[in-house]
Amino acid sequence: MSWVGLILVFSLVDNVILSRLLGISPRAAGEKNARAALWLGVSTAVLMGVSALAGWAIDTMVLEPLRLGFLRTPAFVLSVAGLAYLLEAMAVRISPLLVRTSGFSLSGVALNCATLGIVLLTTRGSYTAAESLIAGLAAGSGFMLVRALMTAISERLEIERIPRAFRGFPLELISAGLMAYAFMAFDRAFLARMLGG
Amino acid sequence: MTPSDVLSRGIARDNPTAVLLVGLCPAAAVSVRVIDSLWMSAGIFAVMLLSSFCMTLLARGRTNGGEMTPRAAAGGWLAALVISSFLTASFELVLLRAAPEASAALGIYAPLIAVNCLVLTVIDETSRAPSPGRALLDAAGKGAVFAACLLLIGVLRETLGAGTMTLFPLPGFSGTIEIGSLSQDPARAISFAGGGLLCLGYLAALARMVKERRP
Amino acid sequence: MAETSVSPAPGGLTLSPAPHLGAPMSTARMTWLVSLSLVPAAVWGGVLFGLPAVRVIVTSICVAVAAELASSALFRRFTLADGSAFLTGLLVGLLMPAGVPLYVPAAAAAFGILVVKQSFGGLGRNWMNPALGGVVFALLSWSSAMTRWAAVGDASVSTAVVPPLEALRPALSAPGAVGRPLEILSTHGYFFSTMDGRIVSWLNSHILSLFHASLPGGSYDILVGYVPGRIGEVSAPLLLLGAAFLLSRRIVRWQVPVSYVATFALLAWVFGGFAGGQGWFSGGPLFHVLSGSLILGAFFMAGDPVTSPLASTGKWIYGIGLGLLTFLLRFYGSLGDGVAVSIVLGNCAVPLIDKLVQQHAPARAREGIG
Amino acid sequence: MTHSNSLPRGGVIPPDSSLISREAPIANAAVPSVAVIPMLQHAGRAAVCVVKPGDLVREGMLIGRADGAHSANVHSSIPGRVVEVRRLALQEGISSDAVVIELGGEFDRSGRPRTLKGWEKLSRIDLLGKIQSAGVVGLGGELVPTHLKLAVMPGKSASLLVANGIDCEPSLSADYALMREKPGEIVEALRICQVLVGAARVVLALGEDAEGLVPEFERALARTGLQCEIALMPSRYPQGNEQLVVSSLDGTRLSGPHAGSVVLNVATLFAVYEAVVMDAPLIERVLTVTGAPVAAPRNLKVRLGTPVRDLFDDCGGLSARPGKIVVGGPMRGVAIASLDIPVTKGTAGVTAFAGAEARTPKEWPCIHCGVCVEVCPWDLVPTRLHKLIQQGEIEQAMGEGLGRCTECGCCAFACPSHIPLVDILRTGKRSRGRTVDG
Repeated sequence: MSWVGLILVFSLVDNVILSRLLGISPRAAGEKNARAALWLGVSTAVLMGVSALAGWAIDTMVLEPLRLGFLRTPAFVLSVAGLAYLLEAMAVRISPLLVRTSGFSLSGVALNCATLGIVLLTTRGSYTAAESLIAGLAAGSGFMLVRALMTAISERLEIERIPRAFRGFPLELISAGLMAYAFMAFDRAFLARMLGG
Repeated sequence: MTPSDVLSRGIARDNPTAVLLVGLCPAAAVSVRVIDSLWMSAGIFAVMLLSSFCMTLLARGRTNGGEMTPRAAAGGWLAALVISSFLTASFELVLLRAAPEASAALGIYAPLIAVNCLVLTVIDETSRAPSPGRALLDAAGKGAVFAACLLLIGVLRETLGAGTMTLFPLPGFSGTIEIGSLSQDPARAISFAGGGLLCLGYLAALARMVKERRP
Repeated sequence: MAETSVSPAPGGLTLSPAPHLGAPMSTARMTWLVSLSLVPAAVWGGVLFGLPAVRVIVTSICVAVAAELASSALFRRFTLADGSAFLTGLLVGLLMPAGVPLYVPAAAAAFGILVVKQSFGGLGRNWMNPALGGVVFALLSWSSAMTRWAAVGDASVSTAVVPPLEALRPALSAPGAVGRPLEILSTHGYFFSTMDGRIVSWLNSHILSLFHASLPGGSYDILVGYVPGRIGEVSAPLLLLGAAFLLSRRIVRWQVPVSYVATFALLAWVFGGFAGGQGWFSGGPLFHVLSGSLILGAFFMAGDPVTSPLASTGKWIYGIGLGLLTFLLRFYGSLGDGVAVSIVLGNCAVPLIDKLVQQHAPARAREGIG
Repeated sequence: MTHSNSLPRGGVIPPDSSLISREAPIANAAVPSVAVIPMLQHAGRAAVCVVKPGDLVREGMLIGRADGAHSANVHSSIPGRVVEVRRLALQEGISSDAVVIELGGEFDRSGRPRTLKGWEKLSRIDLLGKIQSAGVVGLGGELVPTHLKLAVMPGKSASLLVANGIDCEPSLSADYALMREKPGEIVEALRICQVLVGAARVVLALGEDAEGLVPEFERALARTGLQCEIALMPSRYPQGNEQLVVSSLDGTRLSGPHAGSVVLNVATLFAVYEAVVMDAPLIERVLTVTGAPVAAPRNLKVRLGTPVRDLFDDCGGLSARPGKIVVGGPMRGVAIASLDIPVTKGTAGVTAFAGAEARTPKEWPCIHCGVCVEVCPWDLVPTRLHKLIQQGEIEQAMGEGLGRCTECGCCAFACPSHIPLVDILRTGKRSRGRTVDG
């Protein structure tokens, strides 16, 4: 598959949130800050890209040659947690104020779940190192795109009079469901036709 | 930042419904067939209880009632991840042996049990709890609620979205029940990922309603 | 609703806050007028496709109204009078092919009202167009039922049962398909009415020959809407008549529909030719604008105020984005003519567009001070 | 010098419900037998009452002394005896002491020959003192004492002086009528103000519909030799707003109060003329009485303190039972509960509505149509602001510009869902606490 195809598959077609249902959590208050949201977006994409690359390295360089395939899950889980911790420590170094004021966090459970999902998808898909990295970055961008759309939607809903039972998380899930239907327009047949013709 | 803050950042620890729902999200991805929901519940239930049990053993040896230092908390967190991921890997192996077809259906979602929000939260809670026995019982209760919710979503999605109910194959029974004319023209969209999200959304609203009725 | 200080004074004088003048138009009236302006196109569909079409429309309206009533009972507020449920039902019906089994429009209308609209608190709070949400649900669920077209004219000719746009895709993949859409259809034996043949050949021989031009067969049928298709989409002139009425009363703002159709036509003209084995600037923009539910979608659904951006900058961005999406999804996508699904996709982006445009506005005001 | 400038953005064109002939001469309203003169007719604190029941007062006598910087003197508009000093509710939440005067005795000014006083020799301090003691305030609606606006720091000068001749509300024409009858006086007052502020640029701003007055003003300007441009502005509401007039003239974007520009309404200028040249305090003003139930709507010159009830008698009475009476115009006016409310310095008009017009239309949910965004001259998003306020997010609303709202009424006027946006926005602004004067 071409690079464009790879990017589109991981960002739109197999979107982490909309088609894999990973990384969903109630919206963090810090994301109201536009700059913090952008920061979080970029670092999430980096985290997913680097994790996918690390997953590839662990899988092909360590586990496969040593025939330790059954250790994949623990190895990936620990590498993702470690990388998230490292990246977050770096972010604290670079911009301590932003991290402290915005609730910026790369180590949330939902995000780790999504990152691990990407690592599992790329390692199971037998991609090369570069492809894994690109796929991870693309998945991260797709994740943040949908997150940005959902944040804007829930900000609009926040100030409406809405039945109490639906306020907040329930409507975020329903909105995500409707969005997932809309995004089904980008399917593999669409990609094949567009890139093939 | 201590790693023990991780959970409180990712998800409010004092909101069990939200923890349950966030944990349900990745699980719901495989709730296309009833049987998959059952296997997923079983996996979560087993990993959650066993790792909690291991953690209580570990915690008992380490903290004798006193406050946990950040380093101890970090160690605890790491231990929780290691334990849950090894137990998840074991569950994967068992599943591969016992039901290879279900293992394929669960796909990447089986290893994801290791970092499921509910699993990690419950491990964290039990390792802090003063009385481990009580905490384990509590965890079992949560696992049961989780399983019931996932089963509900699975049944809804499979009956409406495919018009069938897939259970265990038994002698003389293929394992699949077809539901009348619904299996001819099911609302396939419900079995897609969007349908899973919609089911979760209405489940969340239902949970809110129940909670508000019973203060 | 809001606590307004309206109260009769002792002397019988009303005390209400300024301003004391108001718009003559009301939201409910606007909604009902939109339904009214769809009536000509709906009648055309009813005449063209007969009783099945009427059954589909009636079913979807009844289900939509019933769903609205049910949620009214649940939330204890009567909302039928605002006309939005009726309009949703009507639009769902118009977006169905006449041969569709009745449970499809029923499910689509119910999904639109209950899930897409009422879960969010009813009219004005939904971010996705209810009718289109329902239709996309139906497209994903029952894709084959959604292509059960009804015949127009001579039913013994098989191609008269498929809309031109749907017939084009297989025709294009056949060897030797070169030319504009209508030419390709004609060479592949697509059936147009005898009336069309007579009028087009008369025009070609008497008037257009003077300018050394000619119209392909089918031009008349496409323009008038004497072709198979979804019930409400076929008659472009009647849809445009209703749209003109809405635009003149400022019920629908022109920015979104115009930028949408213009962007789509431009892209179809520039890039559309590649599908027909030709190069740049050789697509059939008019064919693509008139076929499928583009006009119905652009004026009656993309222009829906609830689900389109607030400010005019945002409306332009939205319209251009819709044109691009519809172009991509019609030429390369798998969900019908690409109109319904691209508007729904566009709906997802509207709150973000609004947010970005509004974040811009205070910055402009600050410029003035600095 | 005549040129047109457009509103920077937004605005509405409400139906012109002025039923009066703008060209008809201004009629003198009957002198009230009892005048009720509130001590609060201006922006700042209420004036301190200096008379007590039983006192005899002459026409134009000081009865309330300014109390603080933004306060202004109040004078008796009729001769007579003070009957009582009582609390009077002016409008929702605002009340003040009011002096009730029973007509009696002789008129000192009315009907007597008037003498023009030369003013060119007076010092700045004397000129400002005359304007201040006459109780002149901005009659266009803002009601700030005029001498404050004209008091430029010594050694400095204003960049722009504007005579604003655009009526503040669509169906009011009092300013137009005044300009038609007193162009010379207005130009003379503009000269006085120019002496005080020394502006680099002097402009007379007129509505497009007042184009017919341009030759008359050009003649008056030529006579006095005052360098002044005449600018015609589109008759789109709220073009009469001070900030909008200035930003139209500057071609700049809207911002806060423009430093260095002084805008005076023509009615205010006429009051300045009366104060300086005639030595007369502000005791009467021109206003428009209009509305469907009014038999003969017209522009009236009314003594302050006249009850609204009396105005209708001067206009042929009410032909139908009104459903709503509004002090001011249809866009910003305040509905009153009783016809005994007196005319004050800020009363530019009285509008009566028939029963059917007075009914508040049914409110529908907001459909996000964006009309309010389109018409807002201040670049606000009223639909978002009103939802924020209803959710109690006042601070967020302030951050999105709620403070810039001038309650012009365009958004609520244009809203197809008939949501009382202005009322909600006003409530939001109030709930944040009273703004400090000055």
